[in-house]
Amino acid sequence: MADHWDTEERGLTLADANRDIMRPIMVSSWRYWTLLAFVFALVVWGCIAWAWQIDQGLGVAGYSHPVMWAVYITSFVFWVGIAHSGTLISAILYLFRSGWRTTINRASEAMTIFAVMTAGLFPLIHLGRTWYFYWLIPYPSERFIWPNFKSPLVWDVFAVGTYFTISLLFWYTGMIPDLAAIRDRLRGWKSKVYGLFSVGWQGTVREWSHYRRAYLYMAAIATPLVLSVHSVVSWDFAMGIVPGWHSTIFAPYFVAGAIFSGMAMVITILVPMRWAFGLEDYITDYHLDNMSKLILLTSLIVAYSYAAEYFITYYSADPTEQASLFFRAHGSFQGPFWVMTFCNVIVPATLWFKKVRRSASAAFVVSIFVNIGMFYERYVIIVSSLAHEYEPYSWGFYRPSWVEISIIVGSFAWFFFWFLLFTKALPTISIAEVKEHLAHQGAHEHG
Amino acid sequence: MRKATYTTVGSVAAVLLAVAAAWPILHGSSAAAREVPGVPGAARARRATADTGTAGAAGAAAARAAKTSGTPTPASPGWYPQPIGAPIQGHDSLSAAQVAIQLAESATQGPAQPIPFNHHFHTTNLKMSCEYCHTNSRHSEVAIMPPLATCIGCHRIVGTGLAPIDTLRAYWQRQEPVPWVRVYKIAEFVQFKHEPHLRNDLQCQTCHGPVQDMDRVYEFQSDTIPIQSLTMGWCLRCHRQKPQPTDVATEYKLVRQAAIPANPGGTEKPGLYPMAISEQYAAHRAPLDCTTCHY
Amino acid sequence: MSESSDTQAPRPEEEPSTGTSRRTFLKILGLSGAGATAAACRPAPPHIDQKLIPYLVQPEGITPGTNTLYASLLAEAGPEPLGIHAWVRDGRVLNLEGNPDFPLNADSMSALGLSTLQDLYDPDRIPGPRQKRGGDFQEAAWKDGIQALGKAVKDGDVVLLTGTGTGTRDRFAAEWAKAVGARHVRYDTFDYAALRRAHEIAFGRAEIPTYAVDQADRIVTFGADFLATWLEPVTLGRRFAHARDIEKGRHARFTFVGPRLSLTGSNADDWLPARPGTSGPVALAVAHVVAQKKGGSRGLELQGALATYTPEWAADRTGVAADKIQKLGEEIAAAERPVALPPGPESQGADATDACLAVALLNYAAGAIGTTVQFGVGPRRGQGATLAEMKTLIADMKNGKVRTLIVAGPNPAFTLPASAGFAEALGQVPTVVSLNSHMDETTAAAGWILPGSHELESWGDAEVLPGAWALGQPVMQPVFDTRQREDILMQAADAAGIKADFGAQDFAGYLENAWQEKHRASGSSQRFDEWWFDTKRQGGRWEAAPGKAASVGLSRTVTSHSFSGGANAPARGKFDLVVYPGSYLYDGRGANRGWMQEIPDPITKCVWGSWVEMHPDTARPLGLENGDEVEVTSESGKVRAPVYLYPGIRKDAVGIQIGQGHTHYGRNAAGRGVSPLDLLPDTVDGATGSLAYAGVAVQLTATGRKAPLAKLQGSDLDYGREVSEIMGVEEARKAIGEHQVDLTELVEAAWDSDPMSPYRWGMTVDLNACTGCGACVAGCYAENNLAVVGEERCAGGREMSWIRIERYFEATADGGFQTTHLAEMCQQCGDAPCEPVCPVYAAYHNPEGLNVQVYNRCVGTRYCSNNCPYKQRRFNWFSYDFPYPLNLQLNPDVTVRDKGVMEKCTFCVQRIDRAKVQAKEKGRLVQDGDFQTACQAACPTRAITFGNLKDPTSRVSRIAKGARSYHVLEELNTRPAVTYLRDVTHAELAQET
Amino acid sequence: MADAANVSGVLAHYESIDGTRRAIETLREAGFDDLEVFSPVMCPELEEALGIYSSPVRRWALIGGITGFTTANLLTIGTSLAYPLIGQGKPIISWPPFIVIMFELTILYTGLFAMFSWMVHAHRPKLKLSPAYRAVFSVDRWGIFVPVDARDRDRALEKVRETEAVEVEA
Repeated sequence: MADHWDTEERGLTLADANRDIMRPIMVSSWRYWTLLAFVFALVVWGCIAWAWQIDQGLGVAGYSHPVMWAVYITSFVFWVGIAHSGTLISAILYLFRSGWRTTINRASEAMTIFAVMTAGLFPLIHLGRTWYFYWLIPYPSERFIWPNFKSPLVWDVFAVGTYFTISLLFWYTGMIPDLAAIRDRLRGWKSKVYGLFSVGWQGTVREWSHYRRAYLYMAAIATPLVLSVHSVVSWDFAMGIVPGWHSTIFAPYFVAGAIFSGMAMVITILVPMRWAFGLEDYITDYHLDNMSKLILLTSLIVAYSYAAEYFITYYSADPTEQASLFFRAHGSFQGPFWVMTFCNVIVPATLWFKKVRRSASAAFVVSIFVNIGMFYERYVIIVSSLAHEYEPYSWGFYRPSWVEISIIVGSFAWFFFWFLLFTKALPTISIAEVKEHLAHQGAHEHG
Repeated sequence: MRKATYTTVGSVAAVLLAVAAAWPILHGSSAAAREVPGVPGAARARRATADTGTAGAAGAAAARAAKTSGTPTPASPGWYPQPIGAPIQGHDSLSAAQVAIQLAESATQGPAQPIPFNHHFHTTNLKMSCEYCHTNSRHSEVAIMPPLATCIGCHRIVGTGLAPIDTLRAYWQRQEPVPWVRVYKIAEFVQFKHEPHLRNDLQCQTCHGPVQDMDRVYEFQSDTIPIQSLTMGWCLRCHRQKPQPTDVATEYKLVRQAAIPANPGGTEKPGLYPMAISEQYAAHRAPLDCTTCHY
Repeated sequence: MSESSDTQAPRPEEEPSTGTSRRTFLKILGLSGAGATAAACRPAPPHIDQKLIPYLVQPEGITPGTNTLYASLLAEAGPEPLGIHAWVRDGRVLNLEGNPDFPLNADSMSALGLSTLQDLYDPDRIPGPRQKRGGDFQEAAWKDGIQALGKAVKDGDVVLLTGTGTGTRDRFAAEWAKAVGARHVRYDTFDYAALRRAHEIAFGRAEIPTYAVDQADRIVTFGADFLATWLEPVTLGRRFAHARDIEKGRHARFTFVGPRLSLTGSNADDWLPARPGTSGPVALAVAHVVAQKKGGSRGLELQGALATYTPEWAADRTGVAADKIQKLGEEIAAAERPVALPPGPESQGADATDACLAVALLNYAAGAIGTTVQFGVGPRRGQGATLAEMKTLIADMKNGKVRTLIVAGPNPAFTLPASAGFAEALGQVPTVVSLNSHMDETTAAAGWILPGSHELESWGDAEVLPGAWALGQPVMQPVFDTRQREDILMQAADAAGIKADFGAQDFAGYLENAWQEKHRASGSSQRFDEWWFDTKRQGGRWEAAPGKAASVGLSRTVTSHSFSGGANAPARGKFDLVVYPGSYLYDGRGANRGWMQEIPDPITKCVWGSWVEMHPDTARPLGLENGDEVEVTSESGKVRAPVYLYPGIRKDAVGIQIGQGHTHYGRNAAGRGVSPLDLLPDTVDGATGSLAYAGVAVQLTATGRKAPLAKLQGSDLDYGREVSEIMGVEEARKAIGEHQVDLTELVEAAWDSDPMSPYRWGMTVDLNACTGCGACVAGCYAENNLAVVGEERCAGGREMSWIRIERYFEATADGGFQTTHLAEMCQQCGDAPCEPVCPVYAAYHNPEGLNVQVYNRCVGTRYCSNNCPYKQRRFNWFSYDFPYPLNLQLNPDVTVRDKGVMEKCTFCVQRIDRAKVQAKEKGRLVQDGDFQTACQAACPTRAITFGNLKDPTSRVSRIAKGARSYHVLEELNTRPAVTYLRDVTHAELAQET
Repeated sequence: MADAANVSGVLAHYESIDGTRRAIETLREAGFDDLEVFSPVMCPELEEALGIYSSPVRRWALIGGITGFTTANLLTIGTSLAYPLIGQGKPIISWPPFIVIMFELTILYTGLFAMFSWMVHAHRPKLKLSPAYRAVFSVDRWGIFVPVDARDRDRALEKVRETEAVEVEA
């Protein structure tokens, strides 16, 4: 087993890279289209559920009086979290010059974009009067009334908006040389379309020089951005006085959690992808190994945060806080709590073993667990805290309704729908960067 | 060398962008104007010419005249509350030609009523005051439509043989109220009260326009307020004109000071403010508070 | 003109709508408050939205768009007559407030009283005359109905069944019956025959004395739920609060004797859990002790008679420890002005008279007669037929002695125990004509329905105190095509061709004649019309009310009276059944009023249903939890309902509330819950023949099913979280004694309200005065257009009430508990967590210190609710509708909220706004007494005070700085504008850990 | 070759970065400074060889940052003053929450400026490609195009032949 990306052994050439990575775009199978159709059907079902909810009012969801936020906000946080690994891999690892990002950054960036697109839906779905969502956006009106910039929800609008824009630009910029390559490979109208998006890239050294800088700076700003976004999201809760939310540990805790879940989702997506498109030469066990290590690390941070939360509460001797966290582990929401602990703390511990890290299937299974665990984490934080607040009179319970479940399913479908389109239309691995890697290797041989 | 150019270009760009972003905030009106389809004044002149052949020419002329002559400017807004005794805006100040325009267009604007009641005739010719019929306006939140008895009071004798009057009498004989068609409709979530406005010496015309020169009442759209009438911004245009006790910055300072109960016994203590200020407050501060209209 | 306008044509000063038809002035809505009838952001119905319908002739004294107050009377609302001021706008009654001149409830109301609004605007009222053809009711014309009734009257054997009354309506009924040769039967669900009889035996006065609880320094009730359903709850509640006004240094210790802690019991300091139907023996034993200890002439009189009834004698019969009885007796003997109240219906057994007599003797021995128990000055109350008398009627009905039964008011088919067989008997009567306004069980069995008007649409009066008369005038045109009951009877008499001279064309005239006599009697110098006008203005005449109580002596026969030992203990495995009238449903008449169904029961905090109360220690061994369905079986019947665990009931007893289990009566009532009356045998009190509610043994079997039980309170304990606070009476006295009110700093921090503002609206709630009756909640429902959402949604925690009364149990040292009732509304925090989190400024702090909620700006993120530690914000999960005519009651000053919008209490900001406009007209600031919030206006015990915290002279600013004051969840530093005053108890509290 | 006709210069193909770099050096020594070099991958070496050391993109990024920051300031403060409403006693202009907005907008504008500035300086977007461009340059070949007129053509050719060009079009 190589502890690096053994391209020589595999005897990859620049031309191979072009050919292999473009294969999905060039050839297509009926399997792909059936899968796409199925996913699309689920999206439609989700939309129907949402339409019903808008028509009837939010009552068709399972909310109760104390629990005013539930699975919608859970999913929002979950998807924003997923979105993080993409930019992390592409930006931070780029700055750290970690070569192994090369083959996974494109897919994970794509995942980021689609995850944000999914996350962005949920605040709208969750609004009581969705049709007035634009009141959260600063626009001049005859009323002289503007959004309240002191509200964390408005911070969200800006944070998520910025994050989406920057990720999109970053992703697109990285893709331009590849688009050019595809343009040159194709003929006819397709070539024209790709040509359009490749902004007439012809890879002169002058182009490369400006491009390189721009890419570098975007990486540089995306790095603080990626850390800020989930901090802002976490402040939606930390700024509240709800026992179980009001904690300073939230920002780092959430960021770690985000990377944790994000990496897991990358594996969840890459393993089937590399199998389906035969990209074993590019996404090797060595890459999986590295990703698994990151998951292991973040899992430890998350585990620490859980412990810290309980310790702080114990140490603060605040009865309501203590009651809330006791309720979390032993109250009506203990099920989700223990699922969360199992999936996020116990299961990832298996990654201590190299065997597990190196086996695609094992890593895949672990990643699935982590995804589930992280969804439950947000669910537990949001719902159980709200259900057990200050006033004993209004302690309550929550159970999601069919509408909520349909919409959640629909949202997952929506995410995969876009990702499937991506795998079909765009290079799932950055050709240019792979070739850069190969070329320089070549150079070393010569020199 | 090139460095210099970049920096200059950049800073210029920065300032431009920033100002662009801030523009709507600093000039709410310009933004607001965008929300109004067309400029009412212009539209009005056009209609006048279009609809009434000869009066149209006069109308256009008058419109031009109006531009030059007494059209109030935002600096000294004509629609701003006037002291008692001042001539009702538009009543004496409007030229005959302007009145002509008014009448011409009012004949076509606004909904048809079950009885073609003529405000122009009753107020301008008969010099009747608005409150003669809309008696409630000073005592209640609603100005009320006059009870049929009020009309009959005169028209038992006056105006026999006129078709509209006969319709009116018919209603009275049937002991059936006249189903007037609503012209002004404020949103249900706005709690509007007539009485405070009249008590603060607003003229009816301030909001309802030159009703005295309307054959048929229509929803008035002021030229000087480039905002759809009966919208929040339209109200705010007056309410924001009201003298405020302090500008926001100092108000905010006051809040902070008062937060610390400095010099005990002094009047700076929270809650214990000289009533004088409070009275002034009571008189002026309220109109910008959301709860003035929304609850 | 609609049918309704040919009812009695009223005068301007009574009726805002002269000459216009009902439909017309409904349209006047369009003029004033379309706002109310249409939800935010939703277009109103066109006829309201697009048209402006003026009056034909504007009546003098009416200003459209402003409220006009009319004094009137509610005689059938609940247990007591209530003097009211009706708020009428544009011809619609919007709200009710107490009439301050009225000698009983004065300026306060009861929840039941307020909810008559929903009775008036009930969509299920019978809209016009109906005739039963082929099993169901068909529309019919008035004249046919009158003809039919006239014919029936002519045929004879007529029984006129009315409620009891003390006024002209009752007199008329009697006179009419005499004129047409009919039999007149008066019937009320709860007759007080035993009480009357007992006092006849004891003092030779067959009357209900008035209990001057306010004078007392030691109170004990042997079961009477006098704060909710017994005699005059509002009045007695006021007196009770007065007797326990700790700020004035008074705090009469209060003991409750009975199997189940009712609302009254929950306010008691001590509880002697006597078995159902055995409070008599307890009273005897206590009297025994008092007679021993107190001695004196009265004591000696009784010692002999009571010699055998020792505490030990009572102990084994009643399940109350002898030493407790002894202690109670000694305390009463030691007290200066003690008062003992008799058993109420729930504890009245087959020996009801004996029990009442025992209490009477106790009062006598304790020297209460003449001081705290007064004769000849009390509220008058008509005497209705007892069960025994009803049974004779039923018998007559069965064997065809009754050819026509005219029901005008009561609903015996529901309120009599099923075993009495009234329902079957109804079937035997050839002609049943109902004049009731609702499709109740009795009416449903009628052949003709000639719907009588609601009392707010009718004339009436009542002699509330001897010689003091209250007048009830119609405050609006009938909502439906109904007529004054008496008019129907009159017209029927005419139709029958009976030449009866009532001295007037209609009842209005008849009543005016009656008042003309009073005018003569009063010897007033005024001309009658002036006098009559003033009477209508003030709602009656009270000058003639007697000042001092009649003096009474003990009758000789008492000493030889032999008392029963009370009901027997139930056999093993059986339970005593406690049947009690509902605080909100009373005898079932509240069951179709959405408010009464949706305001949680003051004790169980359950809504929209029935439940079987059991002690946890009894239920748990049987494996029963809240919501487990059980079948309760007695010899006379069986019912199924979910179990409710309540530590305030005896371990060997189960409790079921009267009021649910209707088969008819409308959408909210029909088919909901069960009626315990189905379990009662028709046993009666030997001495009087009135129904014995207590002393029934029942069997319990779990069905193994879960039954819906919508309990709104999450936890019964507040875990010492500074939510509800209670303190010992000595501690309180000490604190109040030492306390100095410091007004130098009226509001904690400037941004509580704008420093430039003269106002910071604030409220205080005195938990010691608050009895938990829930009148404030009903008041809020009436004022603020709160939606009624129904059982399922309540169960999902989606009720819309802006005030809730939190009922917490505080442990006491002796292992028992004290109940605190905490009326909680939005706290209007100065440092409100809900405000900054709103992304669109829908929630913000207004310059006068209110946490404003701008409904039309709200987008529904619900963050504010999450961030509200008091959980006082309510979200519109759906668009709730107000089916016609309920929408006529909507307050035009308050926006009706649409789906997706957050709403909450804003201290009745609409009233604040009006008050400010009026004050500005006067050129001054708003002062105390300019207006009241709806909850404050309703509160019987004046527990709520509202005003301007920045005004050093306002009551609220002083009370808020009082010794007992605290803020709920103070440690969060939200600086609420609502200050609570700690509850005070004589019981020794356990140390909170 | 056929398409060499419309190329007024010499185009050489290479198969490795080093080869290309050495070729560039040779050509520049020979005084051919205005070279157009095509590369399938990003390689800083060639930039050095061509003497490109800096790019104005970084200044644009900075300017963008400044713009975003200013905008955020004006937006938050301006709107708060436009209709001052107090919540939880927080000052009308309270910095801590506004800083979040400022941060986000700064990042946003920096990104946008960086993106568009590189395009502007690389004279992109363009639909028409340079006549010297060959599809292989996006696969695995490097290309150097020496734009020369007929006079220098031979000299250029001969210089190019000295390099490791695998294919020469002239």
